Amino acid sequence: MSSSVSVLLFGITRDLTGQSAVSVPFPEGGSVGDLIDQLHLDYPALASIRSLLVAVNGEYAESEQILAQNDEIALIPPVSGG
Amino acid sequence: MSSSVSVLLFGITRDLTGQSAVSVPFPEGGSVGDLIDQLHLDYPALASIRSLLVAVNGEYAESEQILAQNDEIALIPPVSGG
Amino acid sequence: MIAITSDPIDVSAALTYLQSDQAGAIDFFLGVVRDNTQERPVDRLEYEAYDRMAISEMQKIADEAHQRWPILRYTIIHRKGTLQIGEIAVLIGIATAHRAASFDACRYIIDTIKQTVPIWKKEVFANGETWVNAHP
Amino acid sequence: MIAITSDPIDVSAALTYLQSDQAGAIDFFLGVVRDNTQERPVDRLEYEAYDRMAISEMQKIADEAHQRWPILRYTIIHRKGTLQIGEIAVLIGIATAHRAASFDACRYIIDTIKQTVPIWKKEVFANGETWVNAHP
Repeated sequence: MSSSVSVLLFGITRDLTGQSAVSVPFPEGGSVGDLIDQLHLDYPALASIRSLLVAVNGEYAESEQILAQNDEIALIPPVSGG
Repeated sequence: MSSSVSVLLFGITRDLTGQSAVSVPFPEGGSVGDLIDQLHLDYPALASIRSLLVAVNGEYAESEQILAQNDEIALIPPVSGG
Repeated sequence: MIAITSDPIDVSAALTYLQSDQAGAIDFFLGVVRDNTQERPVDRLEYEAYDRMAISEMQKIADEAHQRWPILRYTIIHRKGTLQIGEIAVLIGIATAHRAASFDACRYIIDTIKQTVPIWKKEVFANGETWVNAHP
Repeated sequence: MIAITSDPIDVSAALTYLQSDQAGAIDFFLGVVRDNTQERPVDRLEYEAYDRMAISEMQKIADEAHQRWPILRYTIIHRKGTLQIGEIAVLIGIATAHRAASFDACRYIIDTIKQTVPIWKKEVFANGETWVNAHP
């Protein structure tokens, strides 16, 4: 069974996709790593970014973490605050 | 031949002597070290201070420095600014 | 006190907030928009934040600093939106009893903010723009 | 800019003075009158300066800092007279292009001021007073 997740985009990821959030087709039980792979397929331009982390519900997530459909998911390109 | 020099006093040296400047009998050609010795004779209470430096014309002076009568001389007890 | 704001950062208000009778030392760090980056003239900066997470990451940093140093009060304020040359992008203020801790904590916080807090800076030049750190 | 003043120290004016288009970092250190010293309650402080020499010694420190770090602008302001709890006794502000130098220079200056500048602090307690550092 397949569904989708919504992913918030900031900074360069927003510029590269032209969107501040994208909906990604995504199997239930998939991991953060799976999501990154799917995003790279759907948006090949993301490969130009130096590193790409994922936050789940406002916390940095490891690539093994399993996603749930109501998680708040965000792509975190290299930060540059301060 | 003997004369005197005027010495500016600050902080604890002013409190111990009760004066903001003192005139000290002092031989021409005397050094900073000689002045300190004379001051300790005239004001024994100065011995209670942890250290006592002398400034001549606004600069820290070594004890060998020879004093001239129109020098601006100041006693510098331990500083505590900031 | 931790905040992300679109308004100019008010240093006097931050100072008032930090003062307490026990404070003997206050260190303020201000990150300011300068007119060049690696000698290329900058027109302005645009800051973007993932607000919710930026606040919680800054809180983690403040909590860690609190554990390491005896901080009486602190404030961390990060600006977002468009900033012109000379404007304050970030203010960190640390009040402690003695000075060494105020310097150490302030420096730790700004160094760590730059590593972990989801805020992004775009440098806008006369002929182009760059998201800082984004590319290899 | 180096000053000794009997008036309250104006942090906003110092900030305005420090700003320049090249500045990316400003570190401010404020020494503040706290309500105790080694847990003994302090009523107020009284600062006294040998003004002429204090200015020239602070200038030497600033010149040395200028040699060691790429400082864009600096300000050192020391208060004298009677100060109440919470008042600012000394302000050091350093503007640089990058942050490490602003912290390092600011800290060097306050550390060195405490060693060489002829300014004296008397702590006034409910039942007595002490010139700080004066006795063994």
